[in-house]
Amino acid sequence: MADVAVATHAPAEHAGDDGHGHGASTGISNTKLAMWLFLGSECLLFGGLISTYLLYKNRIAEGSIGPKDVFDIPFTSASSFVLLMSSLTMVLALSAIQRGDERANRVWLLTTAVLGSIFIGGQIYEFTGFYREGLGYTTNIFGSAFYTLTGFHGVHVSIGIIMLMSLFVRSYRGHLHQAQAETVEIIGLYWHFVDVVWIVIFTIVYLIP
Amino acid sequence: MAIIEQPLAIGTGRAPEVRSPLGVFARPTAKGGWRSWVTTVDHKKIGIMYGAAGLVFFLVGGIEALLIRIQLARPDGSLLSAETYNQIYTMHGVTMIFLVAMPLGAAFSNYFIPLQVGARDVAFPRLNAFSFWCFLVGGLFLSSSWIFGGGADGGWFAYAPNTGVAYSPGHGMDFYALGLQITGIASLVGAINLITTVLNMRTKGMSLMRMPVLTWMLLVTQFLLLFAIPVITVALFLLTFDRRFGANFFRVEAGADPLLWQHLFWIFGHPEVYVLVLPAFGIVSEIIPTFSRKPIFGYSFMVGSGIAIGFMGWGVWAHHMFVSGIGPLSVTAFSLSTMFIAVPTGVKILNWLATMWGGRLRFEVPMLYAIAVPAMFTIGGLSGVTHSVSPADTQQTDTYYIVAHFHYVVFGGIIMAFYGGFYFWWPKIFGYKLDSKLGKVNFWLQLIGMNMTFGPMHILGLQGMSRRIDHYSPGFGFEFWNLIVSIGAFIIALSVASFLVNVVLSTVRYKRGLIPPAGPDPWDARSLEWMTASPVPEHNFDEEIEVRGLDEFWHRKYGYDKDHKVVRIATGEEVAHKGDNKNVHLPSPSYWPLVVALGLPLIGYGLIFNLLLTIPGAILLLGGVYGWVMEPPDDPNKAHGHDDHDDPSPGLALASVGAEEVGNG
Amino acid sequence: MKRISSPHTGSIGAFRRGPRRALALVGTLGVSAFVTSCASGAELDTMKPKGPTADDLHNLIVPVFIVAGVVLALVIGGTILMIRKFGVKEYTEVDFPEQIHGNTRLEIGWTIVPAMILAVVAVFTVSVLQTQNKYHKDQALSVVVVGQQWWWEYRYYDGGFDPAKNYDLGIDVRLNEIQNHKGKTEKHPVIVTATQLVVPVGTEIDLYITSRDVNHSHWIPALNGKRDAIPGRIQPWKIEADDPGVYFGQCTEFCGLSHSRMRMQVVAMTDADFQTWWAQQKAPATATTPEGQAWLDQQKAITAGTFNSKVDPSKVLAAPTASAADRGMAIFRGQCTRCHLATGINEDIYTGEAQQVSKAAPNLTHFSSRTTYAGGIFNLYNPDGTVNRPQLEAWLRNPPKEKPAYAVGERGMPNLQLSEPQINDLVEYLLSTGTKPAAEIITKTEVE
Amino acid sequence: MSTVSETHDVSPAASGDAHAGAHDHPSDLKYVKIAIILAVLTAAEVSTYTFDITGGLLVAILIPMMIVKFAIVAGYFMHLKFDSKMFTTMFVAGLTFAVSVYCVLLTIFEFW
Amino acid sequence: MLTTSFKLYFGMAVGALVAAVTFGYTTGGNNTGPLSLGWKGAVGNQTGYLILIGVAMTCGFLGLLFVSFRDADPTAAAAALGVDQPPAQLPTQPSYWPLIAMFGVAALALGLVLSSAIFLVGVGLLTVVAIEWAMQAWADRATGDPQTNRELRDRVMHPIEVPVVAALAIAAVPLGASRVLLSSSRIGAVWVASVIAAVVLGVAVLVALKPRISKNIVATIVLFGGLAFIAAGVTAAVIGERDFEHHGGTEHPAEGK
Ligand code: HEA
Ligand code: HEA
Ligand code: HEC
Ligand code: CUA
Ligand SMILES: [Cu+2]
Repeated sequence: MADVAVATHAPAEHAGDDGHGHGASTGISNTKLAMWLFLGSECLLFGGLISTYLLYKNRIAEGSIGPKDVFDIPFTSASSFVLLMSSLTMVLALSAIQRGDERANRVWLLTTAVLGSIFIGGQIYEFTGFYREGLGYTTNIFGSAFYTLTGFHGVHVSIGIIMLMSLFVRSYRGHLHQAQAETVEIIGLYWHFVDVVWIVIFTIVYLIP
Repeated sequence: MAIIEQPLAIGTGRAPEVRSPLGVFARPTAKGGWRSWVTTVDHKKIGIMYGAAGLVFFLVGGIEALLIRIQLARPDGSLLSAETYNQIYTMHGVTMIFLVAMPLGAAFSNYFIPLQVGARDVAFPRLNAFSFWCFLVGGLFLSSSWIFGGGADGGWFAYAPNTGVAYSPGHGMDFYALGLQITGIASLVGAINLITTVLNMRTKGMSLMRMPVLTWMLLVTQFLLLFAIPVITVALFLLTFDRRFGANFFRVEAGADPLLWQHLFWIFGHPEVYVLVLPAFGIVSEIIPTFSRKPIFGYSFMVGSGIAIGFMGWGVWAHHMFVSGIGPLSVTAFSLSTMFIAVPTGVKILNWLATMWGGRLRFEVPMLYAIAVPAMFTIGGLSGVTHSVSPADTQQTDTYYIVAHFHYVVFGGIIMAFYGGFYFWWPKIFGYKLDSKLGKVNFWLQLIGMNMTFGPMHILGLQGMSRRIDHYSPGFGFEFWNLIVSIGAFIIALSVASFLVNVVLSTVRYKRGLIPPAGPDPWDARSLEWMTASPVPEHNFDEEIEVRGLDEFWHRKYGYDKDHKVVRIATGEEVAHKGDNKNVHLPSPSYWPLVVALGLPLIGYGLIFNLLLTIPGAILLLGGVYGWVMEPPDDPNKAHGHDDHDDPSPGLALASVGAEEVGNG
Repeated sequence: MKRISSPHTGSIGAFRRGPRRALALVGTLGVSAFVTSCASGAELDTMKPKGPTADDLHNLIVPVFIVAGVVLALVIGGTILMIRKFGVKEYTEVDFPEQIHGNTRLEIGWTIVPAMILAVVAVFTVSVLQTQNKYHKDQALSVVVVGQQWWWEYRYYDGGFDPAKNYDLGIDVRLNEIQNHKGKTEKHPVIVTATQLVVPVGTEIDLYITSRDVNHSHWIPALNGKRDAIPGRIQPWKIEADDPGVYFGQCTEFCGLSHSRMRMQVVAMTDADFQTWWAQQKAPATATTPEGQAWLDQQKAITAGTFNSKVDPSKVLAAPTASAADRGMAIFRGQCTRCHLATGINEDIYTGEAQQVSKAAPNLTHFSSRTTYAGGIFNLYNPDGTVNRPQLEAWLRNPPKEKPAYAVGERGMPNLQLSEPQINDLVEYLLSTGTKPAAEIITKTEVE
Repeated sequence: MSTVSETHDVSPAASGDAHAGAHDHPSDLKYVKIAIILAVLTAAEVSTYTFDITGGLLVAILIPMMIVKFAIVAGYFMHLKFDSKMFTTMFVAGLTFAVSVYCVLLTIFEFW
Repeated sequence: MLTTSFKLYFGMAVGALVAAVTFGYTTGGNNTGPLSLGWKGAVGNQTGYLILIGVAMTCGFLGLLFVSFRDADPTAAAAALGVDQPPAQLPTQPSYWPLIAMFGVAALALGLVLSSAIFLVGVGLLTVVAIEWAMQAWADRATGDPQTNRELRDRVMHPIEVPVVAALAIAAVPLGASRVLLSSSRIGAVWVASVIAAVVLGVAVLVALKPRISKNIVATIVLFGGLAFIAAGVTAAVIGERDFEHHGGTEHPAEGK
């Protein structure tokens, strides 16, 4: 494994000022590498939940409530769009802070959080609707698997929203500057991952019956 | 008891000079005493704590093993009721694997990875501390099941539906599921930390192929953990939701398939055993060259085979399910893949032997262990290969033949390697050698005891003795060998006792000045951790080491003359750093990792007993994380450099944000 | 390569003093190990195959053991060789061995050679795997094996059972609607027995193994490997015995409290004996005296509604009192029907929903035709052919004391608080339910 | 580790624009265009719902689209395309293990 | 070392405790019930026992409180610190917590009469007030420097405040949105979600592209948006959910239906 050559940004003496690790042998940032490693492991988490769902979704009794009874594809498509757009706003937030524009950064961070919250609102709506239609968590095996999978995703989104809002609050108080752009980047990575997982869930769970 | 502890100056808007007015909320600065241990972020202290905890749990698991053996020494044993026996053997397995083998591996990882790559600490020191505390509270939580209604009793791999709430109505399995979730977080976080450390914090000139074999093995281990822990996380969540919230994941009446649990568990479970054994392989790869006065034979093959094992380990899990009914096609596939995993492992064994070939072998205590490990592990490995012959496994599985296999690889491969590591690195960690006569007693008792305990288990298994039976009836032919096995177990117990005696005696003697300090390099070793004072000073190395090749330390001591014979250039003492550089800035201690970790078992107890308990747990967790993130990077008075972003928080990385707050130098 | 000193002292010195001695010691141990393992009393021994499949397995694994043994000998021998040849007491300043870093060809060699060895093993493995998983088309003799906490049930069908074509609601754990019964015909067992799987010798018996509650594993070491009993799944397996006899088994998947007490036996008989057994088992049980039979018939008529007890109360027969067995039968009908079925005695009031978590208790129609009971841990008959009454009485008196079961939920047989006269009668009744097995089966059931 | 010197300062030039020069950032407009592409792809995926496609054909259409969307978000929004290969390696490793292991799992369960 | 009021309240606490235990045994307690708060045995008359224990705990708490704050007595504080003069302190800073506390008490009272939801709101408000007011009070007296006090208070409270405030601030959005969606028709919900998202996005683009819009205007927009979510949510909640067709499975009718 060859060491990756990356342009250094500052004189060797302080090759760590811009958030990169000390004497980083690969020249990449510690925290960013850590986040990517974490996202790699999250693939296995969601993979397991998705596999469980796929295995169980059709193992319900003849008359029991199933996917085709409850899914509302038009609505889920709309909320997928919302989440997708939130990824765009996230990356706009990052690019803003990277060029030092703290105001735009705040605008886009807040927008991302709000769009994500709309997505969560949509999930709450969907789940409540399914529940009223008779699909509870313990109703059957499809219910358990479905709610667990989408619930885990929703919790991930919610945690992301809280982190985004925390960033927003810090920025509002004047503590989030261009030098801390990497922090925004890392939370952005998490957010995009959550979106990417939704891309997979939406296709496999909703669109492919 | 007053909250106001000191007179405070009336200032003019700047943070006061004195540290303590911020009271308990400043970065702790304790240098010694229990506080320095509780707030430490030093990888060495954390490594020592992992080791100590692992050893204590080893005694716990060992006592559980001895109870098993007393029960099984005679037919129709009546020491333990069936209910108690099931709890004892389950907790023995769980304790030994999760609370002994993994933390002991973590102990070596934590202590030696930074040293062997020439770094000052790991990439995320507070995260490192959090890993340890998380593991400790998880282990205590799991063990607390004994007082809260009985230990887990479903076997260490907890097959559903037996572990569902219908068939295991007590709390034991809840403690199992939640406790392992907590320790799983510790391992995952530690893996991220150590991978980043190895990749990013190697010293100058240390390319990946110049790292010691131990570091390589530990790196592969961390990757295995990184990817395997999420899978058991899923499995444990599904089990917890079934048990606590009435989900249907393992309710066959609702259409569930019990094999789902088996698959999810073993997808984690098989990489897990390689997680356990690779550190041991690494340790042996360090000891044998040192005491053979030769470099490791075939470094690239050693590294490559470790990586190969890491990869191939993912494709063999269903060899634990040969009789579960996965279908002949799957059985064939997994049978073949399992057989071939013997190939890279064999390379390692043979390379170790080849390292010894032509060397000058000195039989110090670590070397005794390091020599025993290939032999004992091979016994276990070969019985493993016999398991991979799946038709034969239909006779062997769930008998003591399997117990024999894995105890040979685990005890002979892992525990003995760890003991070798203890003896080898004790002088480096604590400054003095453990007594070698007692060490030899320890070794021989252990070797004889182990073979006496686990050898006959092969016979018992082939004679048909099933696993997990709380008693066996007379007349089946199990009496004789069970008695031998039980006697052997007590011989191992004696060996463990001798180790403890050795530790105590040697420490006492050292404190009284009866044994000399070991110096930086008592064994004439090869890798970087020996290149600094013993015990290792807090800052590790006095100055950055520039590495020009594998076994850098060795090459600074020895060179070649014109006849290509080895000649000494310098002594170990001369090359090793003195450890007296006081100007190296160190990551500051912190108590937030402990605070965050404490939230987890509260949530656990809450989920089991009363949901209201989860609220303080969640507050500790949430508040702890934010407190961690917003913690000032350092003592506000001490001048510091650009170390603010050394200690980012778990995932939030706002430390640099927090750093701006309090007076930056 | 000079040895600096040749110490024959110290712990490692033992190996040098007498490598022959060490080898001799090890060899003796190994031989004695094998010898002792051949001792009698090895009913569950996997190395004594008594059926063709077990034979195949044995023939596969012995060479593998030998190969493994050779490899082990090489490794241990190599280790001892290293110790002997290259050990030194002390290092001198200048004594360094040649600093060999590796030998790529050698390493490739010992990568390839084990791979080849394993490839050969693999070929044999796959071939035996095929045979182990091949089943006869002839389903005439297929038995459904059902495991539950903590005993085994065996169900025989006329014409055999094929999960691809038949279903049996009595073994369905999953919601009946989930199970895909489309295109399958329902089948009822003609013989339901427990703990002892009776088979004719020399015939391959197809087993379909499932469970009613948790995972179990069905294993008769002398005849074949084991196969897990997983609820919701019906797994095919097979068994064949070469000679008549009793072959012991043990549940080998942890299934809860009394996993150690979940045993079974395969009783292999000649064809003729098997036919006799079949006929005996198929026949429903009857009362021992005409008085009892009349009472029984009337009870059944009451259940069926063909006899109305209110019309003429004087015609209602009293429960039999003369014969102890019949008294026991009446008690049985009253107390045991909520769990046990005995065809001919209480099939009219038995609902098929035993009040057990697993919904089943052993079928007692011909209880005394079996030599072991309660999960195969108790022998019904002494070696000399007499009945082991005390044990049976103890069982009825307080089953949880004899065999641990959970206090929570109906698992295992509960303590029914029977009085001594009741127990006595029940024992008589149980002993009258079936034909006593052949003497040699009784003796072979003894474990010793 | 080198001993710490006191004379450091975080020069603004060391990050920000100099960053932009060393790394290749897409511009904001480019990001918006990428988002539009993603939206179009999603619309295409959703449109399959209106047509009556089932089974293998549906899978053959949707899965590649899903993979493309995944790659676009990972490559551009998550910046993998422009960053050190190490990140891609780590993430792809996890992804590969996940996909392989779970596909094998589903195969054993005869899911397909 | 121990202040006067501590001694008083501690004494009262001990007295109440003894009374409680005696009361417990004399009214029919057994085993160690009265001693173990009813864990291992009965406590006799539960009401009386509860009252006495409650008194004991309250007095104990007050005692601890007073000893921590040295009875708010300067001489005692100085004695504890071992100095002649107690440290200077600024007068107490203005605070709006008492006002919020008033709302909390009102909600509590109203809730007892009207609905449990309002009661819970009151409880929540009072909990928040208790914590925040107490922290402010402590911080006010920590040093004589308001800036330091503020930093101290922030250091302690931010780990909880930041995530909680962030969560609460944004909570209006999912809750409001989901209520509105639940009242809409099936197709209406799709439109509602899309429109809300489009509006949010549109506003964001506008604000981002026009850096000259002042901070106050932006803050007003945000606040207005938040209020809109809350208002819409409350309205929709009052209107109620649309009818969901039950498809079999478990019965989960909407509340109030
Ligand atoms: C340290 C942990 C560890 C290690 C390293 C291994 C290594 C191996 N294991 Fe083991 N295993 C366990 C721990 C471990 N195992 C545990 C804990 C269980 C039981 C879990 C439970 O049920 O509770 C288990 C169970 C287990 C089973 C399931 C048995 C059953 O339940 O039915 C199987 C089946 O294939 C198996 C196989 C193997 C193989 C082929 C190897 C190989 O990696 C071994 C390779 C090594 C060698 C082969 C020796 C050295 C090689 C040479 C000298 C070269 C020449 C060799 C040849 C030519 C063959 N193991
Ligand atoms: C790291 C793994 C590890 C280790 C080291 C061991 C060590 C031992 N194991 Fe264990 N074992 C497992 C992992 C391990 N085991 C697992 C995973 C299972 C399967 C569980 C399952 O089926 O679910 C198992 C199961 C298992 C069984 C089968 C139980 C059954 O199937 O019913 C048995 C039976 O003998 C056994 C025995 C032993 C013995 C005698 C030791 C000995 O090596 C122990 C050594 C003894 C000591 C260490 C004692 C020292 C203590 C003192 C001297 C105390 C006094 C001192 C003080 C208090 C100061 N083990
Ligand atoms: C609530 C259920 C229940 C009731 C009632 C019950 N049994 Fe049982 N019985 C069982 C179960 C379950 C077993 C299997 C126990 C085991 O082996 O683990 C069993 C086993 C037996 C056996 C051993 C059968 C064999 O072949 O292994 C006998 C004999 C027996 N019961 C007799 C009786 C009699 C007689 C009565 C009534 C007086 C009775 N049982 C009532 C549940 C019940
Ligand atoms: Cu049935 Cu073990
Ligand atoms: Cu394995």
